[in-house]
Amino acid sequence: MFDLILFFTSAILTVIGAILVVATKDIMHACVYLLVSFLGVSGLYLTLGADFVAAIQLVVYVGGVVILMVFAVMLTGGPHAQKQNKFGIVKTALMGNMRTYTVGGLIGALVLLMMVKLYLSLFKIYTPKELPEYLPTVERIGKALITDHVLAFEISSVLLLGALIGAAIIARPRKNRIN
Amino acid sequence: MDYTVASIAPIVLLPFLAFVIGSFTAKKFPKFTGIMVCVAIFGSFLLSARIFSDFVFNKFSADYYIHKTFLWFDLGPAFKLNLGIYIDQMSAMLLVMVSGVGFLIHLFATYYMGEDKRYASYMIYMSLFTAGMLGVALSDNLLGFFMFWEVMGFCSYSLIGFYFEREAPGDASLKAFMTTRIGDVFFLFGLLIVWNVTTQVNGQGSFAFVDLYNVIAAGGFDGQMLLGIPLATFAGLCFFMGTIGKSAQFPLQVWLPDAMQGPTPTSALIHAATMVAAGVYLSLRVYPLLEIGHLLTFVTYIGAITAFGAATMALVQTDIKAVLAYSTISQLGFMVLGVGVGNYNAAFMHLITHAVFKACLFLSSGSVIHSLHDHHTHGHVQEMPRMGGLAKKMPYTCFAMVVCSLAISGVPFFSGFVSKDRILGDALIHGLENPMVYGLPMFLGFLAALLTAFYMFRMIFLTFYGEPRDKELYDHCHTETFSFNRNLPLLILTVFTLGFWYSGSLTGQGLVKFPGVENKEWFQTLIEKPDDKHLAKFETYTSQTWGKVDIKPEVTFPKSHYDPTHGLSEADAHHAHTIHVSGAIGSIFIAFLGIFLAYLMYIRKSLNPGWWVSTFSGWYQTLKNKYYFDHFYIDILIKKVLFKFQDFVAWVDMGIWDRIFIDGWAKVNDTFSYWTRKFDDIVIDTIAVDGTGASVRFFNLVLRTFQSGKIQFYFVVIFVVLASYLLTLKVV
Amino acid sequence: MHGLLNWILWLPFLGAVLILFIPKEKVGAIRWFSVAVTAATFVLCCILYSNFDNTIAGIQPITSVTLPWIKSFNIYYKLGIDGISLPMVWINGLLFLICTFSSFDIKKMHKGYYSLLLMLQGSIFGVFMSLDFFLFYVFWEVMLLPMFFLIGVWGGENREYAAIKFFLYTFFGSVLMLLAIIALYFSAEGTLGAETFDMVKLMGGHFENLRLSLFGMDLPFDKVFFILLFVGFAIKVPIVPFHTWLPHAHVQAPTAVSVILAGVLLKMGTYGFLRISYPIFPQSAWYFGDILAWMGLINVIYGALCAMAQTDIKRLIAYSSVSHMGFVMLGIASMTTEGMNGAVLQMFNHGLSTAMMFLLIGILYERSHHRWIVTPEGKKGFGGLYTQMPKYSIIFIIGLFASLGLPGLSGFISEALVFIGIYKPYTTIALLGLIGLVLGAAYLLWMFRRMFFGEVIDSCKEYTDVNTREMFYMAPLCFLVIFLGIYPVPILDVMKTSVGKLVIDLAKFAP
Amino acid sequence: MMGLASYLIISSILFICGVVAIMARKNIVAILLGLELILNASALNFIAYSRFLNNNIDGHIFSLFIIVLAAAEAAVALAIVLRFYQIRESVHVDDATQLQG
Amino acid sequence: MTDTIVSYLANFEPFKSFLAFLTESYGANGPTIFAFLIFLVAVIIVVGALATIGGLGTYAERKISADMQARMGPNRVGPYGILQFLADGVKMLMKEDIVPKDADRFLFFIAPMLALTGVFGTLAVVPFSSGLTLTDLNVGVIYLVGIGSLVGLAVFLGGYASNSKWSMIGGMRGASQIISYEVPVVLSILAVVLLSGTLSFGGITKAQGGWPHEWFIFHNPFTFLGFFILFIGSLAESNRAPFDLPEAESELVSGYHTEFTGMRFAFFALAEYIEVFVLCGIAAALYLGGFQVPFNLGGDTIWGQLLQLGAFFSKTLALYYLVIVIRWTLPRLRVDQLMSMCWKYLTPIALFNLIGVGLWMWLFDGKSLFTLLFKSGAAAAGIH
Repeated sequence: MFDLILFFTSAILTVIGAILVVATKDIMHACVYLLVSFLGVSGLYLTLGADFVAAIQLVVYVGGVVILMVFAVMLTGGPHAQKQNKFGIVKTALMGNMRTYTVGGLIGALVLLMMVKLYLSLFKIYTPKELPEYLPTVERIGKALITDHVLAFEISSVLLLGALIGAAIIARPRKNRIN
Repeated sequence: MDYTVASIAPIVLLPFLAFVIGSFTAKKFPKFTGIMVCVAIFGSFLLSARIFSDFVFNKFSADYYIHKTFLWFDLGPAFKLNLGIYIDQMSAMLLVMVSGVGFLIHLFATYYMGEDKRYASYMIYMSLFTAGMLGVALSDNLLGFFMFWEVMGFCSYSLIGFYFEREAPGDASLKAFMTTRIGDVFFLFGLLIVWNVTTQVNGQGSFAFVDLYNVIAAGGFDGQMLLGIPLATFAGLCFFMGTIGKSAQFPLQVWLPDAMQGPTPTSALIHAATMVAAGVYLSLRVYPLLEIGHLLTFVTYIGAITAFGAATMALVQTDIKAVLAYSTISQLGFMVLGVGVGNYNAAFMHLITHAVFKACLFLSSGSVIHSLHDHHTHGHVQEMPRMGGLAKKMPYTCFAMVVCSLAISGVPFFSGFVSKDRILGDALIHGLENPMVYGLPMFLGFLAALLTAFYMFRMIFLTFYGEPRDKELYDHCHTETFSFNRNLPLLILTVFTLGFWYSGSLTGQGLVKFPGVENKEWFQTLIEKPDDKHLAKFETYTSQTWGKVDIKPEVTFPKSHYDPTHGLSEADAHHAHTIHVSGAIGSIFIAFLGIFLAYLMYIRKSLNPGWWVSTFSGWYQTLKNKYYFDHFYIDILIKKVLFKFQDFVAWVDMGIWDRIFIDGWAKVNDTFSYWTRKFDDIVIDTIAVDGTGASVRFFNLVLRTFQSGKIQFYFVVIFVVLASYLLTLKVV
Repeated sequence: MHGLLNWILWLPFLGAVLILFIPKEKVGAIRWFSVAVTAATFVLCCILYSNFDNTIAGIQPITSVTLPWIKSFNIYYKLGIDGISLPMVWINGLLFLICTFSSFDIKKMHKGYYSLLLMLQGSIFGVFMSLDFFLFYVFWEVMLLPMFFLIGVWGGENREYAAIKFFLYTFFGSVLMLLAIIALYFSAEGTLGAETFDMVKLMGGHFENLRLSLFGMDLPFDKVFFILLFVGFAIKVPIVPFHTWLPHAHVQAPTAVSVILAGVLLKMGTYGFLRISYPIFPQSAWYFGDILAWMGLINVIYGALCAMAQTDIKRLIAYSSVSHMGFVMLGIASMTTEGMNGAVLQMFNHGLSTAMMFLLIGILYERSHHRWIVTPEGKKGFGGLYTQMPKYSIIFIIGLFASLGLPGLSGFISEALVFIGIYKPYTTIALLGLIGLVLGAAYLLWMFRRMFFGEVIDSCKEYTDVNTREMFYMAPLCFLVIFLGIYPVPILDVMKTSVGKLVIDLAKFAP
Repeated sequence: MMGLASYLIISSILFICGVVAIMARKNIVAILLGLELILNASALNFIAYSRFLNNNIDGHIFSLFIIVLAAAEAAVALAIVLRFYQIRESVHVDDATQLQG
Repeated sequence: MTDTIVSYLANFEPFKSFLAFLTESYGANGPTIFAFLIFLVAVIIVVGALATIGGLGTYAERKISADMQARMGPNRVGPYGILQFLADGVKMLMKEDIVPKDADRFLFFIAPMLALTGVFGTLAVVPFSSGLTLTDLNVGVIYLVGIGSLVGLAVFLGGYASNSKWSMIGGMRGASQIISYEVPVVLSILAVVLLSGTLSFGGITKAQGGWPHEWFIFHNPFTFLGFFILFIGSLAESNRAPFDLPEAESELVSGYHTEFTGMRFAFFALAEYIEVFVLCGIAAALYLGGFQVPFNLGGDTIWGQLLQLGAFFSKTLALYYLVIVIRWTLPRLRVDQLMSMCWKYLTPIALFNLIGVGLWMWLFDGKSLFTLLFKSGAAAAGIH
């Protein structure tokens, strides 16, 4: 019963959040909706018995990525940025217009088609079976990470280091910036 | 008696603890430190006195001894090094003497050094020294003995050099340490011999006196040779070299007069009463070894030469402390002479009595020196020619000094007579028996006794009587008033210069008895020569473990234990007694003769010292220059031989070996490498290949035009391609 | 526990690398970082000590590490300690901690200095810990490098000469050692069944019957290579004909380096005898026993005589090291339990006392900027320091008397043990060795008398007494010197089982 | 109710929303938001498969790596956006054509 | 999967029989619903208690600061003014709810909620005692960090939504500060996780002991440093002085909540004070032995629980007191100082600590310094 409630709440949060991310015109609100969606996904993970991944989802997305996004929005002029840059060129609406949404919709439909095709073939061979118990995954994940997946683990650590240093260097203000 | 470690060890630990605590409090609380040191040593005295009284007042049998050992460290089962406590009658007596005299000297030092700015550090050095000396007295083995012995040497070094602002104490302390060091290394070698012999006999090396005696009794030294010398002789010689160094005997006596550079209480404690006597104590401890090594004749000669030579040098000294220093050497010579002629207990008795009166003499001289303050040089005056007539100014000091001089001169009823007379008596016996061998030592001994009486009273007369020769100095000297820490030690020591404390009769030898008091020669009863009978008591020896209560029963004192015949037959004993009596009469005569001569020369002035000096100026110069020993050692041996040799060695080391043989390789190498480099330059470098670079260029700007830079366009392409692939793909 | 030796060994190297990342302006950070590294190392050494099982003779199994390194040549990364190396490891940890403190007055290039210092520490640890000959040799050589730069860059006025001399001289010795190592490696196949660099396997006198054909001569294998190893180690000790690098290196090196040089580095030579020469070639050890003992005696007396002639304090102490290492040689040559124990203990105690002396001279040098007891012009270089610097003098006295072997201070016990050991086999040498004791007291006390007594000379009037930092790093040494003089058991207990085993193993081969 | 299909539907919705966001927006940050949605959708799929299909831990690990990648990507991408904004004073995606051929 | 208050209660016999009764009467869902109810009650109790503690926190802050500045502090409402916080709460409820013109109403509404959600979310895993833990998640540490970071977002959104320069700057500062300091805090938490081998707070607490030498703070030198890093980082994360840059009165009026009034402001304030309490509690649980009582006094009985509560609260409140004292002692840092302290000092040291703890674990089999140092002594005394 718990998980059912959790599933529905999370699913609704996820879907509504995702749709609103696409639909809203205010990028700041979009960030908050993204947060909602992420929280929902985290809940979904819990219903799938993935406690560790859910917690990591919380830490990384809620604590990290969303705040990063919000910061980026602020540092790039915010949602109410002027519509005209220093070269005097007037830009199109930043958050999309009818034309772009049409293209987006078409591509979305294409993707939907692909997915339907894939999933239908999947469900041809899939038979639901007895679901396993919810078991703690932390230890198993830890063991798997340093045995079977140790190479990927190490590479991802190098990747993170690279991303850290790269981001810091790229974003560092320079003295002789272009005026 | 229940002597546990807890009641014995504090004898050493108390002064040592005072040293440790004092070294932290010395800077902040100098007065407190001084008092603490005195209290600690008084505590040691009380503990020693308890043991001593148990030995004297019928508690223990004459064979009784306390022995406790503990393991210091081991190197596996085959090598165990024990330290421990060994108290027999002799050490009990030494303990009480050291702590008692030491306490009085410390008390005096609070007066003498009280004004000094390094008073507290002086006191803690003295305290460490006392701990060392008490440790020597308590040690059950030669290694412990040696360690405390060296600690004393270190303290002596520090205290002689106590006035380190001046140059002379530096030289004196260096000299003292180095001279005794020569004796000490021989001592160390003696230790090695003992260890080795005990290992051979017992299978387990040991330094303990008990084991040494057992080994000697078991004949462990018999037939062993080392470098062509019998091993026992060699070992005994090594230990006796320790004595020679520490007790300033004949070839190594040069350091003791210089040691007077230290403060006067130091001279009293270390260089008169205790440390120098420790050398004699060592000889007494290893006496059986000297005996089986046939070294006693040698010892006798050394003692006699020292006694006489030092006495002659004392004749010409003008410094009050120098007189006392030479007198100390001379008296130590007497002790060694006593050892040599086999009068074991008289030697030890002289050690004790000498400690008391010589300490008193030194303290008195300190009292004199401290009162005489030269306003021109801002220093204290030690020169006797500037004194005179001081008896009026300082009556107590004068009294103490005169009494002690009487004691040292061998006047009847005083302790010096009792002990010295016995030594001279035995020397006389030996001399008469075997004049070819012992004649000279006997003669020198009596002559030294004569000179002793003379120079002591020369000192007394020059200092206290006659007209004041330096009027200004005399006037500035305050009249002495009785003070607790200045005069009390002197008077207490004076009391103990009386002979009956030591002999039971007024003169010793039972010549003049107290009416109604039986002839209780406790000293002779307690101190036994370690002959076979004595050594036999160790045969049933079992090791006493550390911390256990001693389980030996109390035994009443056997009344007639003392055997005045020394185990001789009746006729021989009578003969010996007769000679002793005549010797005693002779020495009384000699003492008075010496005093009378001094009186004639310095009070009556009927003999003019100046005439003697000018007549025998060659002799006078020799004596003034200490028989040229210092000249020989320092100017010839050290400066001419050792310094030249070491400079030569160092020159060979750096100038020849290093510069030519070691650095020479560098030259060889240089030459060789020069030619290889030439070869390299001409052959290889000029024919080397240079031009293999600069041939490859990179591809350029091919795919540029494909790129529009619009991301979403790329996305569209991606998705469309992907979809076209996926949607046409036949998925199972 | 298994990684402990690894950590003690590699932590200084790690520190040496990490220190390079500190900006060079941040002198304080550099200093305190190296203090932290050495302190951590020292704590690890203490933990090693507290976990040492002194009932086990030989290599402690719990701490030893064996990893394959170069498999095709049977080279292993093999570390281990026993009772002989543990005191050396511990004192190495201690002295480097003290040296980092005492190096605070280095004037230039702090970063490089501390980095090299830490590297030096690591390589010395390596020498004392490695049980594989190849590894041993690598560390032995690696140690030369930081030492060379430390002397050559931060040294005195004649530093290049001293550094190059030190380097070439010791390098010469190690080349000879390398020859012996390689010879052992190849001949192990015939005697042990497989080529190996493993010291433990090589031990036990397997090479007695081998012959060596050289220039047409038929020579005994073990004696030839014993001599080669001997020269290699003798240069390090140094034994007298090979000693002349020592005074130069000592005089020119900065204080901390002198301390390390005298306190630890010299012991590597004697350690080599105990760990390598004797166990591998026991027959030759007995064969050459007399010569070794006499060389030890010559060391004692010759070093003392040379020391007496010096007018430079550091040079004097350097020669005193020669003399004191002679006692170690005597103890080793005696091949008795007491002598060997005394030798190892003397290695430790000499490390303490000579380190004290060099540190004290460093303190003085910082104030005076010269080291002449008597200047070349014949004037007094120092005078009346006792009056000027009382606390300093007290510490000096402790160090001095520890050096000359006053009972109650640490040097005495080891010297006494050496003499007890040497007496039985070489009585004459024991007797002659006493001259060394007298001369030892003579040069030290004579130096003390000239420098400390008398009136304060003008140039000494501005010297300040020891400050808190100096007191801080001298205090533990003073404490140890006194404590071990009264109660040497903590060190003896550690070493005695291993040394006893060594002596028993050697005794099996006695002629 | 909570079968595999429901999760797949949710993830599809997420994915399509992401794709639409990418295609429709012109603000780079908004495009990144869409990207995050896509990554989440795939991660969710992995977890769902790992529970319903083979029940081992590898799916979790994959989604963990996806999260790691997403974080790294977000950091670097936003840094680039900032830099871009500093240079061009715009976050319009069509301004970023410097890399064209 | 996790220990909860329900699983704790299930240890007791009456509860079990009651559950059995429920199962019989209502079928399988009975106990589930009942557990739900128990959770509800427990959550209400904990939230209520913590809200009270948060309120009392404001009182304590004012009273202690008054003491330090030789003033009286609140002394009118209730004995010693202890009910002042209630009065304040009532006043805030009464206040007019003002939303500034041009403010983003949606975000302005959601920000305080987010803050309170983040803080109350963390309460779920705080180990008050071995029984009274709402749920002892096996990923408790990560959960705490994740949920806790909602506060940072809330601060930022609050600042942004107000449409005011002061608020904006305050929000920016707050968010950057919270994100930055999360790094050293998480690193030093990880050190403890490494030592105890679990991510659950209950497990970490149980890996320690009641005596100080068994606490992780004294386990080895690295954890000793780690505690202080955690504590400093917690101060910064909860925007307390000397890190109260987001609400620096002298510069930014009142920082990110300048424009908030009434209940919205109260939410922010309450969130701050509860967060301080929670962070202190976490520090106590991770490093200071948490609810562990010496000799494990009381065991599993209700008295034991009370003693454990006492231990936990005394440690936490001691830290709370320290936090307040620090606030009124130290001056505020500059922004650059703040950042350099985090990135140049705390983070490297925390990394070093983490590595150090790892090494320690490897070298000494996870024995504490105390055990190692006294091993030989204990062996000599016959203690094994």
